[in-house]
Order: sequence, then C-alpha cells, then structure tokens
Amino acid sequence: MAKMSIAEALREAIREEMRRDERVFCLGEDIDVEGGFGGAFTVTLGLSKEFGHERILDTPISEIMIAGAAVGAAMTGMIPIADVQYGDFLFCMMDQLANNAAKMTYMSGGTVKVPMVMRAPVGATTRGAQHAQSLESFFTHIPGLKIICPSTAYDAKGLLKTAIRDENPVVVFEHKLLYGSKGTRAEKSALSPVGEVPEEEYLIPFGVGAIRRAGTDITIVATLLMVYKALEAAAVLEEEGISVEVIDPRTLVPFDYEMVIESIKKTSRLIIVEEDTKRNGWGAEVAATIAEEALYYLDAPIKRVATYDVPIPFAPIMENFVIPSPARIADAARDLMKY
Amino acid sequence: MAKMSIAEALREAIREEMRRDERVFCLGEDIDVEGGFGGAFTVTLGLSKEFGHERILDTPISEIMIAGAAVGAAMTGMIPIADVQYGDFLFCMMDQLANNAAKMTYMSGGTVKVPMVMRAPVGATTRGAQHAQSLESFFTHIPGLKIICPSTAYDAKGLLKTAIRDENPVVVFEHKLLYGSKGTRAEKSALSPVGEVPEEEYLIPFGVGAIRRAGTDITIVATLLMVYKALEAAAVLEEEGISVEVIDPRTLVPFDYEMVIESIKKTSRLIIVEEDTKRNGWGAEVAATIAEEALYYLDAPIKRVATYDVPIPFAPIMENFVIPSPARIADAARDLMKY
Amino acid sequence: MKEGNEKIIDMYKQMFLLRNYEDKIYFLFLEGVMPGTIHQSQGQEASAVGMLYDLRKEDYLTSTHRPAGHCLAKGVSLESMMAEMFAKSTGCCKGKGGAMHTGDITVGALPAIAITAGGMPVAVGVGLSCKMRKTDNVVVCFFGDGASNEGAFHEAMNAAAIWSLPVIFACENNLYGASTHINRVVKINDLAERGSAYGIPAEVVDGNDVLKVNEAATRAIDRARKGLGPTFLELKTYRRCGHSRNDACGYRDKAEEKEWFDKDPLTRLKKHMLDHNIITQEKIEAIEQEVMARIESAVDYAKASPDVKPEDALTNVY
Amino acid sequence: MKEGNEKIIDMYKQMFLLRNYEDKIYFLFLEGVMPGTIHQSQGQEASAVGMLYDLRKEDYLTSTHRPAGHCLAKGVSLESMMAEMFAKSTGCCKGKGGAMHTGDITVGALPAIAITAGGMPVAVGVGLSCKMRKTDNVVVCFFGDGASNEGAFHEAMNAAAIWSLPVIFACENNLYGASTHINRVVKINDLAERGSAYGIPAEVVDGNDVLKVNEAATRAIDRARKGLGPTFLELKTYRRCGHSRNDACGYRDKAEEKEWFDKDPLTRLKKHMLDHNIITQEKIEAIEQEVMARIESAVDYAKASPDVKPEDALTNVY
Ligand SMILES: Cc1ncc(C[n+]2csc(CCOP(=O)(O)OP(=O)(O)O)c2C)c(N)n1
Ligand SMILES: Cc1ncc(C[n+]2csc(CCOP(=O)(O)OP(=O)(O)O)c2C)c(N)n1
Ligand SMILES: [Mg+2]
Ligand SMILES: [Mg+2]
Repeated sequence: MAKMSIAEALREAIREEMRRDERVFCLGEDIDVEGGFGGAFTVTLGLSKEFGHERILDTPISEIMIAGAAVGAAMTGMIPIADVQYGDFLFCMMDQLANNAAKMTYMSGGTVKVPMVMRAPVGATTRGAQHAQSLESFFTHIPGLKIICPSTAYDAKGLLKTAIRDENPVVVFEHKLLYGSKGTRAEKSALSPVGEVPEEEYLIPFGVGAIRRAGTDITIVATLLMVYKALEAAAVLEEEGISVEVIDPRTLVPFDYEMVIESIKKTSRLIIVEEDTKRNGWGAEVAATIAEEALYYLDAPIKRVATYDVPIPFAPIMENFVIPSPARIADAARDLMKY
Repeated sequence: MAKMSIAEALREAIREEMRRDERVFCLGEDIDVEGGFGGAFTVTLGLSKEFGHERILDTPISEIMIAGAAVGAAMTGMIPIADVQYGDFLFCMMDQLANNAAKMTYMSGGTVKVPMVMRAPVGATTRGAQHAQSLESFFTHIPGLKIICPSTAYDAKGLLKTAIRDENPVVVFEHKLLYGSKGTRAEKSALSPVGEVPEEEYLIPFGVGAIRRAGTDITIVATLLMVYKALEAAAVLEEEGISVEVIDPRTLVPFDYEMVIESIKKTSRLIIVEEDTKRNGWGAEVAATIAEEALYYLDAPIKRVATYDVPIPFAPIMENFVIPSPARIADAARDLMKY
Repeated sequence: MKEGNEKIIDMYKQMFLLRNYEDKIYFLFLEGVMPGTIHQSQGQEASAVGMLYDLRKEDYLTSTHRPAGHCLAKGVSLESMMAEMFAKSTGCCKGKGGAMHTGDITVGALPAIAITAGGMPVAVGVGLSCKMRKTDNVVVCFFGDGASNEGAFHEAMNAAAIWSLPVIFACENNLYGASTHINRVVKINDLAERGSAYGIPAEVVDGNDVLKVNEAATRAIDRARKGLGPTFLELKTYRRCGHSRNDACGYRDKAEEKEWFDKDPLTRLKKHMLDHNIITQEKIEAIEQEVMARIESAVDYAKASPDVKPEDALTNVY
Repeated sequence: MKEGNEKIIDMYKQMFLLRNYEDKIYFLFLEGVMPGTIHQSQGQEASAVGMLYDLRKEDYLTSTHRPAGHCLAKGVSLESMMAEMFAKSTGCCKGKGGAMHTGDITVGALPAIAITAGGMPVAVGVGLSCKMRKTDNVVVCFFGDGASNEGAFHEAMNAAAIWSLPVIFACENNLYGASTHINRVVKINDLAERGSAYGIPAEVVDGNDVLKVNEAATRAIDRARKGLGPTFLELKTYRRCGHSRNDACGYRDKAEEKEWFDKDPLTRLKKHMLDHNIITQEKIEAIEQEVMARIESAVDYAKASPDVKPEDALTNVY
C-alpha cells in the first residue's frame, strides 16, 4: 500500500495504462512544458520523461480542436486522454463532445468506436463565475457518454484505468480542492485527502457506489467534495442521535440505484447533495428516479441540497453561502427527521 | 382576430417590437438572403423589406460570433434577436451563452444588462442525430437564462414580445413541426397548428402555464409538440373513462409550479412528457421539485415519458419508437390508474 | 489503381456514377419514398474523384452534410449508401445515421459529420493517429466555403500545421453556404489566402477539372506521406443542385449559373477524352450503361432490404 | 486629454500607476489578504496605456483574465478596482466578479471576460452596436498571443472585417500562453500575418514603446471612427510577472527574460523624457510619490469598505 494524493493517483493510472497500451496518449494545454506545471493541477507532471513529448502532447489554446482531435484519434486506433484546465471551458468544446464524441458510435450503426477520456477539474475556489462551475449535469444528459467523479485516491486510480479501457467516451470530473496538487499549484482551503492505493493493479467497475459511512436514519447521496461535507455533517448529526448513511455513487452514468434503494429501504429518508446548481442538476434525476421507482420506501420528501441557482460569486463570503455547507446539509437532515 | 401559423406569429412579434423599438434587430445565418428562405423556418422572411438589411443581419456561419455579438450588442444599448438554424448548433455557441450571456449581469454586480433573445428550433424530423435534439434541459440548468417554449401561435407572439422586452437573456425553443413553415420549407409530418391571434397588442407574462384540457384523474405536463401528443392520448383515455388534465407550462424558467400543484391536488397523479431524452431532462427537475414540495398530494409514483436515452436515430421507424407517442403516454396513464 | 488513360477513363466512370447516383436519389426523394432531407453534390464530382482517386484503402476521409460523392469516391459500397438513404438495416450506418452521416470505416470513410466544419478538428485527430501509429497514411478533409468561417476551421488548420500532420484540407468552394454567397461573408478573394495564417501551403484549383484537381491532390498527398505536413486546396466549383431538398436556388444569379453549368466537370472530361482519342463515344456509352445498371440494382437491393426494427434504436449506445 | 509633452508625462504617470498597482496587489496577495488568484500585467503597461490613452469615455474596452492595466487605463476608478480585489461591496463588480472580471460600463470598460478569446466575439457586438446606433465610437479589444489560436478569434476577426466595424484588435503578444511559448503553438513568425486572412490591415508594433503603441493606436482609432473598419495590432511585449499567482516562470529562458526586462516600458519612457528634457527628475519623483499615495489610500479605502453580505449572492440574477 502506498499513500498518495488524488493527483498522484490519476498520474499513476495514466502511467500504468500508457505502459500497458501504446495507443494511450495525453493531450491538453500546458500539460508537458519544461519547467511548467504538468497541467493546471499537476496530474501529468513528469510523465513525458518516461513517454516522450509526442505521447504527452501540449496543445495550442484550442478547445474545439482538443476535443475534436480526441474523437478523430479515438476512431482511428488511438486512446486519447484529453483535458481542460478548468471544467468551465468544456462549454467551448461542447459541440465536439455532444454532437460527435457521444454520437459517432451510434450514428455509424456501431461500426466505429470512440474510446476517449475527457478530464475536467470542477468546483468553486474563489476565482469567480467562469472558473467555478460543476458541469456534471450537462453531461449526464448526453446519451453516449459515461460520467465518473472520483473522490478518493483509490477511486481516482481505479476508475480512470477503467475509463481508459472503456470503448465509449468517458468524462472524468475531478475536484480542484481534492487533487492535493503540490507546490505552486497548491490550493488554499483544499482538502486534499491522501489515500491508500494498492501496489498491485486494480480496476473499479462503473456503476458501483461506495458507502462512505453506514447509518440507519437518513441516506445522503453525494459526490466529490460534497462527500466530505456530508461526512462532516454526519459527524455533527451523530452527536444529536441522528444516524446518517453517506453514499458516494462514484459514477453518475451509470448510476448505482440499487445501493441507494437498498439504503432508503433502511432509512426511508433521502438527501442528495451536489455542488452543482440545483435546477436540473444530477440530483434532480436521482430524486425523480427514486420518486418513480422507489417512492414507497420513503417516509419523507426527497431533499436536495445544492448550490443556489446563481453564477458562482467571487467573494468568499458569498461563495461559501451559495455552496452547500455541512451546516446546510445538517439542517436538511433535521428537517427530514420531523417526518 | 387573425388566424396564423407559429412562424407567422413569431414574425409579427418581431415586426411589432422592431417598429416599437429601434434597438431591436435580428442576426443569424441565411435569415435575409434575397430569394432565400428567411431563416431555416421562414420566421424572418420579408422583414428586411420594412427594416432594411442592417437590422435583419445575415451572418457568416460563425455561431460563436453570433452569440458573442449578441451579448456585446446587448450590453451596449441594443436588443439582439439571434437564431441558430437547428437547436443542435447551440452547442457550438455554448460558451458564449453559458459563460457570458448568463453571467455578465451577475459578474458585474448588476451594472450591465444583457437584453438578448436566442431563438432555436428543436425536435426530431428524420434528419439524424445532429439535427434532432431538444436542448431545453441544458439551458434550464444555467442560472441567468430564462427559457420559453411556445406551442401555439398566440403564445408564440405574446411570449416572444415579452422576451424581447426582458432585460435578461431569454432562450426561445421553437418546434420544427409546429412552425407551419410554408412552401419549400414545409415539413413532412408537421402539425402546424394555426391559431387565433388578436389584432391588438398583448404580452404574455413568463411563469404562467396554460391548461390545454381540464381533467380530474391525471395531470400531464408537456411542452411544444408533446402538448399535442398528450392531447391525443387524453382523447383516447377519455373513451376509457380516464379524465386527463393537460398543462402546458409555456415557460420552463420560470416554471408555473403553482398550476401543477393545484392540478395534482385534484388528480393526485402526475405524468411529465418531454421530447428531450429522459436522463436529466427538465422533467426530472419538475418531478424532483414535486417530490420535494408536494409529495403528499400524490397517490402514485411520478411518471416521466421522455425520449429514450439514445442519440436520435435516422430511420423513421426508430425515430418514432424513441420519441414519446400518444400510445406510450396513454400506457403510462393506465399504469398510474392502478394506484 | 489505374494509370494514364485508363485512370482518366476510370475517373470519368466514377464521376458519372456520382452524378447519376445523386440524380437517382433526387428522383426517389421527390417520389417521397425517402425520409429526411438531402444535400446533393451534382456539379462537384471532379473534386471528390480528383482528390480521392489516388488514396489507399488505409487512408482516411472526413466529410460533411454533403457526403455522397466523397463516400462513393472513397469506396463506400453503392448498395450500402443507397440502403442507408432508404433507412434500411443494410445501410452503411444500419439506418441510424442517414444521408448526412454516411461512411464506412472499413474503407477509411469516417461517418460524415453534419455540423459545419465539425469534421475538421476530427481530421486533425485522424492525422495525429496516422502519425503516432507511424504509418504513412493520410486523411483528406472536405469542407465548404461557408465552413471556413467557423472557429473549428481555425483551430484545426493551426494544429495540423504545428504538428505537420498528414491532413489535406480540401475546401470545396461552391460559392455558397446554404443561400449565402461567399463574397458576402468574407472580405478576401480566395479562401486559399487563409493558408498563410497557419504556415500551410495553399493553392487555388479549378475544382471542375478533375485532372487539375488530381494533380494538386497528388502533390498534397505526397507531401503528407513524406511527413511534410498539411496542404490547403481551394477547389472552385459549383452546385448544379439546390442546397437541400426542394431548393430552387432563387438566391443565385442566372448568369452565374449558366457560366458554371457550362463548366460542367463531366462534360469537360468527356470532351477531353474524345478530343485526345482516349476513348471512343461507343465505349463511353457502354461504361455509362454499366453504371446506370449498377445504380438500378442498388435501388432494387435497397428496396428489397429488410426494414430496421424499432428496438434496434436502443443498441450501439452505452 | 492632454497633448504633446504633457501627454507623454501623463502617459508615464498612468504607466507608473499600473505598474505599482500590480506590485501592490502582488504584495497584498502574498500577505494572504486577497482571495482567488491574480493574473498581473507588469511589463505590459505600454500597450494598455498607449492603446487606450486617446479613447473617449464613450468608447469601449473588452479585456481578458489579465484586466487590471486595461481597466485602469480606460478610467475604472482605482478605489473600485482595489475594493474588488478585496471582495468588498464597494468593488467595481460589488465583489461578485473578482480579479478576472473587473470593469465599469459607465466608463466604457465592459466586465472583463476570462475565457481565452471569449471577449472577441463580444467586441464584435459592441462594434456592431456603435455602428447601428450611428455613433463614431470605437472598441479596443485586448487579447493575447495564446488567444489567437481560439476559434472565437477567427469568427470575430472575420465578422468585424466584413461589416467594417470600429473594432481595434489589440493582441498583446507576451510570447507565452500560460507556460507555453508562442513558437510552439503557431508556425508563423508574426501573428500580424493573420490579418490578411480576413482582409484586416495589420501591424507589428513594439509593445514596450508607449509612443509607438500610441501612434499605431491613433491610426487604428482614426480608421475605425471614419467607418473604415477594424485594424489588427500585434503588440510585442513581455510579462515581468508570473502567469498567475506564485508562478516562478520556470518555463522561461533566463536570457530571454533579461533581454526583455532590459526593454522595460517604464524605464524606456523615463529615459526618453529625461533625454529630451520633457521633464526633470524631480518632477518625475513628485509624480511617482503622488501615485504611490493614491495607491495607499485606495488600499485603505478598500480595507475600510464594508464586506459583502452572504445573501447578496442571490441578487443580480433572474
Ligand atoms: C454549426 C452549423 N451551423 C449551421 C449549419 C446549417 N448548415 C448546413 S449546411 C450549411 C452551409 C454550409 O456551407 P458550406 O460549408 O459552403 O458547404 P456546402 O453546403 O456549400 O457544401 C449550413 C449553414 C450546420 N449544419 N452546422
Ligand atoms: C477557453 C479557455 N481555455 C483556457 C483557459 C486557461 N487560461 C487562462 S489564461 C491562459 C493563457 C492565455 O494566453 P494569452 O492569450 O497569451 O494571454 P496572456 O495570459 O499571455 O495574457 C489560459 C490557457 C481559459 N481561461 N479559457
Ligand atoms: Mg459552399
Ligand atoms: Mg500571452
């Protein structure tokens, strides 16, 4: 067992897969500059020492091209791992991801495959509205894409390796405050969980959630940073005698509904916590699905604790207010206990 | 009262607003070519005769520019009405709409306004996956945008006029099979409802739904083409003694929850019908909100009838299968009646 | 692949196939037996055949909303193209793609992309793949005059240049983007002038002269195979048909149409062949009859092919 | 607006303000009293001041993730800029925008856009508005060398050209897009070469010589006001600072840094003024002290300003 940060775990996943399969390569902005950062959050740092500059490919600031090139390379025998510096820039390449990456296999009647990975850092870090968004829900709505959100080093490595081997396009959402990026790329107020990662190879299948904390009164579903906020809230609630189960689905598409339904059979109460804004966030889909398929296990309304429906403000005082906090999560839980 | 198609009603709305306010202008691809089509669906046909070519502005095929120019013009004293030929191309301008149009007012602390309108035709018309999508739900998820979907000529004119006068960016989703475009732009299998439109000026406020058919057993919420499919289903169900209320919210943001909740108090059953694909569609938000705020009026699970989660296939046989049909809606209703 | 006169005759045969395939489709479409819409390529046969004739099966093609000519010239089977138009399960996209997305990866024809210029960044990735896999394969990337105003064009051209990728950018300048004349949306005379913004060698080519197109293509392909990087060819041509289904081209000047119809690529090539005694009138007619027969049997094949099943809509997607 | 020597002195004063404002911000940021990140403009003062000095209040500015110099030179108040950095309610964006979105529409400075090249299509709309409203106002659109590889650049340049809009495209080529040297991402020598792809007159300008920049700006502004259309100016310059917070520029060649630091715009202008007896050393010092005092009081103002309230986050959005 080695202890590592999520950034390191992602790097190791890429390293192992690039060693295993020469079709795998990385492309993105500033990912391989000598004396540079190894991408905005150091994930690709140093990889070119082993794999060379062609397989860790620096690109111009051309998001449409980055995504389109990944699609083209993937259809013709390569396995690209592309990235954007901030998730917010995915909007610049949305056409290539939504109209091409997600649809090519289908439009071709299954005759082409698009085995590509698109990595994107999300989360608010006091940089203002254009560098703060969580875009998961825009992509869960696109048939043809798989969506994963690793919140631990163990998951980061295991899920990314699975993503690289998937023959469908996979979008990986990584949280800026969880990377544990070091040195000049370190983030104020980062959580940077360091986790145990086995020496031996392992893969994590998509669609299998993880119970981060077992409980009997309330089920909380959360991803990425919100897993940790939910755990904080759970600790507080425990002192009040409220037992919380925290489920991290780990992948949003496919989604482990079985685990959630098993849990609410026990708790009969459900809260979904997401850093994304509330209206039409992925939490809405989870709530709607449960309301359609498992309504009768519930004794209380389904609560969603999400970022308020506003662009992310710059001032930390405001940013902290709009993003779900342990306190807001705990309040939602107390409300539900009234039922 | 004049009878007109939705395309004509939209044209009249634009004409009246351009007469009223010289800041209003249109820009888009092929909207004003001599001997051309007046846009992909004839909405701007002939308008330049009255307003000249500068105010009905043909653009290069440059979606990023079209949306960005609308944002810039709107911030500096103009009121642009931009359009894309097919809604699917909104992905090409997503960055300008999501990162700029929706956020400028907020990021500036309210010191700038962005009074622009973005028009987009949606719906599947046997053209394949890149000319068939309904993108409403990508935009309902963006704080700062208002989203409207007129399904009748009366609403088209009244809502578009309100949109043009709104100081926030408004995205108008129009359905290809409802326009009633004439001549060479006519659409096979179009429904093209012709409706009564008053001579005198009128505006329709956002956030006020319309009850298209009153009923007591089941509430169906639907927009655009699905309103008509729901009405077809309702007619069939009536013969079976099932009384259906069909609600057309008319605007998705803001959304008339009051009307829906009043209805389910009566019917205690809710079905949401959308042409958009199911996962994370706007129907999920409606279902989740009802599950959070009005769960106890319901005696049955909340059903969503939506397009299956696949890209839209070309073959009509397959397209008809994936898009909600009156039959599928009726089946969902029969299921709910079991509760 | 043929040489000399045989090649010229073979190119004529292909061009005649493209023209009559499209004319047949148009006829069938008007009959109402085909769903969707059509964007046809009558008049642009010389650019498709001239550019693609010398490619290997392992080389690639990226195409547009107007893909029929490109696909047939790259070797997608006539039957599977026709069947796709009929939305049959035997179509090259199993009835899932349709007229704007035809292709067949087994002959290097990627599924066509109908988003204007949307195929250009994809072609960069294909070029990257050819290079990284250490092949000397190339990709011909077709797009139109209108597409040259899309951001995707810019990002793709620049990337192909800096990485000297084996991409041949073939711009079919048929003077119109839908109904909009190119002179209304660019301020330059030749789109080829845009090559210099990226350091990409560019040429203006008579796109209605298949021999000229083929010469330029040969140079560009050769450069690409040698690893010398991309070339930008502006092929001046013209649509004989509407932009899409029932478009009477009311936006086009009749004199302009006449001027270009007189430069019809098939008529010119046929005249060239006869003037230079490359082939006899009789032989030409024999070839044409053979092609027409192939088209008819392709229609029969398509019509006789089984319909898709509704549930097929749920396959081929995760 | 001043003329002759007075103007030169005034431009120096502005440049000195920009430089020391940024240095002060850097200091405060390291102290940890400022949230977020910073993208500073030390070394690029000549382009900001030279381009914007002759603009009217009614003219417009679009800026980038590196907006401080542009905003101050366009007339956004020092106090409101400083207060925004402190995330105070008195900030030019009420604490909602932050370092990457500063601006003040009342002086023509649109809120800066931090999406690389994202402000360029917006500038086209501003130019369209100036023209349609029949004003002779212009817009100066700043962007970087890296931005010139974005699709948005291409679409914006082309549209401004065909509509002859009063847009001055000011490309601050500081040789790097973040950590990537421009020579690794374009194959041409000067970005100005891209003007010809759109029919836009372009010039390479010594971006560290405020007088040269101002001359070029005057010509471009004049063209724009007369309705003659856009101009593309490539301003060669260099960052004295990191790309963003704690960036030691390990990716830059030390010799290159030295070469450019020796071309510092402030040093050069000061020398020019003294050599030509435009001003005395004493007067310069007096000006510098005055500016430093203004900066200090702006800091006091910002610190003393009321914090934003959490609930303010819910206003200014529909
Ligand atoms: C991004 C995008 N915008 C607009 C369209 C609609 N459209 C389809 S074809 C076309 C014209 C394309 O012109 P050009 O590139 O010259 O190709 P041509 O049709 O002449 O072959 C347009 C505007 C589209 N398909 N994609
Ligand atoms: C669309 C987009 N891609 C990437 C980034 C991340 N980013 C911020 S600044 C920057 C470099 C921009 O370089 P340049 O245009 O030369 O401006 P400079 O920083 O040199 O002033 C990058 C890549 C961004 N903000 N937006
Ligand atoms: Mg064309
Ligand atoms: Mg730069």
